[in-house]
Amino acid sequence: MKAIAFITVMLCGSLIMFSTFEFPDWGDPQSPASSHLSPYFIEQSLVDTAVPNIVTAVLADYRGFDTMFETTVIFAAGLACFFLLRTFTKKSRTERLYRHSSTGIIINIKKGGKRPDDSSKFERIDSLWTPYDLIIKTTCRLIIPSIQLFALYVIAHGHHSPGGGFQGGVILGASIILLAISNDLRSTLRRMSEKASAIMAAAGVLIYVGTGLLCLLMGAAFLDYEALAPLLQSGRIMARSHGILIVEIGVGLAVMAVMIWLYYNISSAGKHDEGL
Amino acid sequence: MNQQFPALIIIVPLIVALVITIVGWLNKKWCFPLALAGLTIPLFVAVGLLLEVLEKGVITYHLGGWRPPMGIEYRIDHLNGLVLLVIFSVALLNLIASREKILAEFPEKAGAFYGLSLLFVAGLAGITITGDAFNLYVLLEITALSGYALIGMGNKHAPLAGLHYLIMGTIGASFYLLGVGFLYLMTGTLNMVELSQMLPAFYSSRVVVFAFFFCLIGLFIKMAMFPVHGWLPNAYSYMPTAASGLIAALTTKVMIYVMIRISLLVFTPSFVFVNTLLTSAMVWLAVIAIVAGSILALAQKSLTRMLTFIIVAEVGYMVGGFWLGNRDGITGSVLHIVNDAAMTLCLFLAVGSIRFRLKSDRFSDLNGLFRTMPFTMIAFVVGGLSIIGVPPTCGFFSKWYLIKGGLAAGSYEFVAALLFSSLINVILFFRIIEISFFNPQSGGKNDDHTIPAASGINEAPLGMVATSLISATSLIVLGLYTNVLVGRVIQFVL
Amino acid sequence: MIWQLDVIILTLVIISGIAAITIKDLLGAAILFGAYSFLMCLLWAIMGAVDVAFTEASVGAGVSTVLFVAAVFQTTRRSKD
Amino acid sequence: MNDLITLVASKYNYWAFIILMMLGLYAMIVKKNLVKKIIGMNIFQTSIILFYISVGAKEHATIPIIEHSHGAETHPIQAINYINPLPHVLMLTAIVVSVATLGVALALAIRVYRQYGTLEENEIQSQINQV
Repeated sequence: MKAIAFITVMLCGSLIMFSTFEFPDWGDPQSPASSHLSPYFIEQSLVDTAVPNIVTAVLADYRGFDTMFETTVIFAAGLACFFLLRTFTKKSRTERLYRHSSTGIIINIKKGGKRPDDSSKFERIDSLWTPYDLIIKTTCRLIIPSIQLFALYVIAHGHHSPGGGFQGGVILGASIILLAISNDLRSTLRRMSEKASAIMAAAGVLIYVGTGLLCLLMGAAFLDYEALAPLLQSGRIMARSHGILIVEIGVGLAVMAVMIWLYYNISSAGKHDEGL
Repeated sequence: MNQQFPALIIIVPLIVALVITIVGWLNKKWCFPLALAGLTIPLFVAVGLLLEVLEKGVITYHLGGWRPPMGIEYRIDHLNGLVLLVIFSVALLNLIASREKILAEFPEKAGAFYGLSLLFVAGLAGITITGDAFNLYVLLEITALSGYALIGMGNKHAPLAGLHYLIMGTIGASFYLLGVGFLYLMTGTLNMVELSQMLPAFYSSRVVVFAFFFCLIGLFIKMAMFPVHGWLPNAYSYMPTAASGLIAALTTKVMIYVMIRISLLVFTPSFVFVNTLLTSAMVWLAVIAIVAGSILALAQKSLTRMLTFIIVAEVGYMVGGFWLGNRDGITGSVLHIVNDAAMTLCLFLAVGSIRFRLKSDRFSDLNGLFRTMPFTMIAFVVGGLSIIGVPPTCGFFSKWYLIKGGLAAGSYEFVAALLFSSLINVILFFRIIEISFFNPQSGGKNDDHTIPAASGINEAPLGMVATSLISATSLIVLGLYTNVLVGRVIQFVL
Repeated sequence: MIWQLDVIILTLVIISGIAAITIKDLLGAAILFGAYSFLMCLLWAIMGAVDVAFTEASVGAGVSTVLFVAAVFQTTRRSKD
Repeated sequence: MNDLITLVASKYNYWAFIILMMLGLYAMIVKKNLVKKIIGMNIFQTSIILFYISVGAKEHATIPIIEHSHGAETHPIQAINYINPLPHVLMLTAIVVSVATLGVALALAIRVYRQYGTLEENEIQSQINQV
């Protein structure tokens, strides 16, 4: 099997390599890819959309429809993970373990017993309790706000520098994932429930589609942000720039929520217990 | 509003999918009506689009208001209009049939199920009408991702089948992406129409030939053409019955449609059909697919698995018909896309009802089914007759065109394979009819406790019976109006 | 762009790719895959694709690795090949 | 000899993409472990992204963000000075697609493990055959 696969792969690879000799040279400014469509984007995007970052302009405006579906793909992934993994049927465990935070005593409450209600003194644990690392917890507490601030900067500054809704959304999501790793999943779920992340994911994509639909209702083509000029109180070109910003915010929201949603479901295999 | 139809047909299911996801967390009762609305509106839009295309010719729509090479263009011609209509009718019928099954199989995830199936349909519709080679890839992935999730929710072996499908599907999509990359490397554009104008200058180049092959390999994997069909039987037989009508009826057909579109619109027939070695190789591949699919179907012991191998054989019909390269062959291939979607839907809906009632679909459990589930079995028999190719049903007419094309192209092996496969189908379906009609209900070795003891009628719920009967009727209607379909729509494809 | 740097990173990418698929410990494979993604991100940054590199750094080297590690924790670390 | 050097210099990026692609394909065919297959799938996808980025590369050009400080308006924007942005846009989408596929693949792998208690394909197959 291995030998056959190796031979097939080598054969296939050498065939493709054979075709590379007719490729235009690497980095050649005269190659068709660099000389047909891209000069228009490079020379006109600042004029058309007032966005200096050409990638953002092309991503969210010229090819905004692709990006809408890119966000939808991410949303579909979150929904698919939820659909595949989440288990709602709780095994009605007869006993629950609680740990008294200050003394470290673990109490085991059998079925029917009174459960401690003051959650600041007792915390629920599953089977074994791994001690929190104070250094990691404190460091994460210090880092997370700055990560989130940076993420917001990335989203908002995508017009002028590398970045945009997608990267910022991933970083925002990563900050919450960091919280879930440094503490445990259950306490993170109390701060941001699965329901909230699911609704935010759908809402983020809805912002994108809704913007497009608004353009459509204003009489222009779908996602033609110029039609929003009367609503945004700005010129037609600035309307494109603002439209891109709105859309990027939607992307950021959706991507953040989906990253968290994915992590919740994969790290606990859908049970939403302690997680990693 | 009329000129916004091409956008609306994608946007409506997409928005409804998003809203359903939100609503699913709040109140599950609203999911089904919303999903119904999310497929009914695009169905009417699709009818409107097809009528407009018939009247005025090709419709183009520039998303974002940018003209084609810069922005993304949607392009609707006769072929897409027809496929769009098929997609939404199949999806709507399956949705109505799936309501009870969802309540039985995964009630608390109903919102997610409807959301994913609407995303699936939106992706398919986008694939059908997009005029941009890269946009097609993105939409392909949406369809595929929601498809993997829907398949993975089936019985206990489904996750593995879904994972295999995911790995194969990703290889396929990546090969397609690589092919598009090669085309972009040579021309610098992604718009299909512009590609077709710029490519003739490079037809002698190896890179373009490789690009065509990569696209073709990718699509072959996605449509489960014979040597790379390995993912299909397991994935389709383990998936939940609620999704089976949708996925089994549409995925492969839309991929074959994409192959036809890429070959005819991006690469012109003068490039595709000029090499007789290639075309005859493809026809031979199709012949092998038909024969192998039919023989493997004969070896199966349960309804769904038998149908999955019939699908493998049917893929061979359509691919072979297209690669015959003449008018009759391509007409037959396109007609068979429509007919096969309807036939597969009809059969999978009927089998879905049987599985819903019996919790099994092995041949040995079907005894006396004509007495307990008469309407479902009528639909099943009509579907079977159509697969065999008995005259009043639509399956006959597409096979007729395919055989005519095969004779005209002089590839008698294809004609022989078609006839052989029809013969096998006769055996397959009459065997089931015999078991379910003549065998006594609790006869011999098989008094399985899953079969209800009462000998009275024990039909599936109304929604399922009605949809399977509607789809069975559509087979006959499609058959009766074949000449209209060919004369008004399909002849403009070429 | 400096071609020496390009070649060095390309070699490292290929090495870490081979390592990721040959190592028998799945957690190690996940981390090596993270390294692979990060080196790939450097390569794209050298070629001037800053946005893509940024995305790959946050997605490929960040979230993907976390998801891999999470999945390995939920399943098993051992692999026979 | 000189020709060979120019040939290598102009094509080695493409060759690296082919090596990575074949590496991913090999892992997907040969490896029995499902997580290894998923890693191979990701390497395969990344290699195609590398190919697109190589197509977009342009010598003596800078990143595709237009200089827009005050006073820069006098310089006309010339395409030769900036790298082709279109492949970057396409590949942003492709990266997103690859992470989405990864998430679904891992979810399916977890479910497979829950069902069979192993990730090795041959062990799963023997379990299925036993029943």
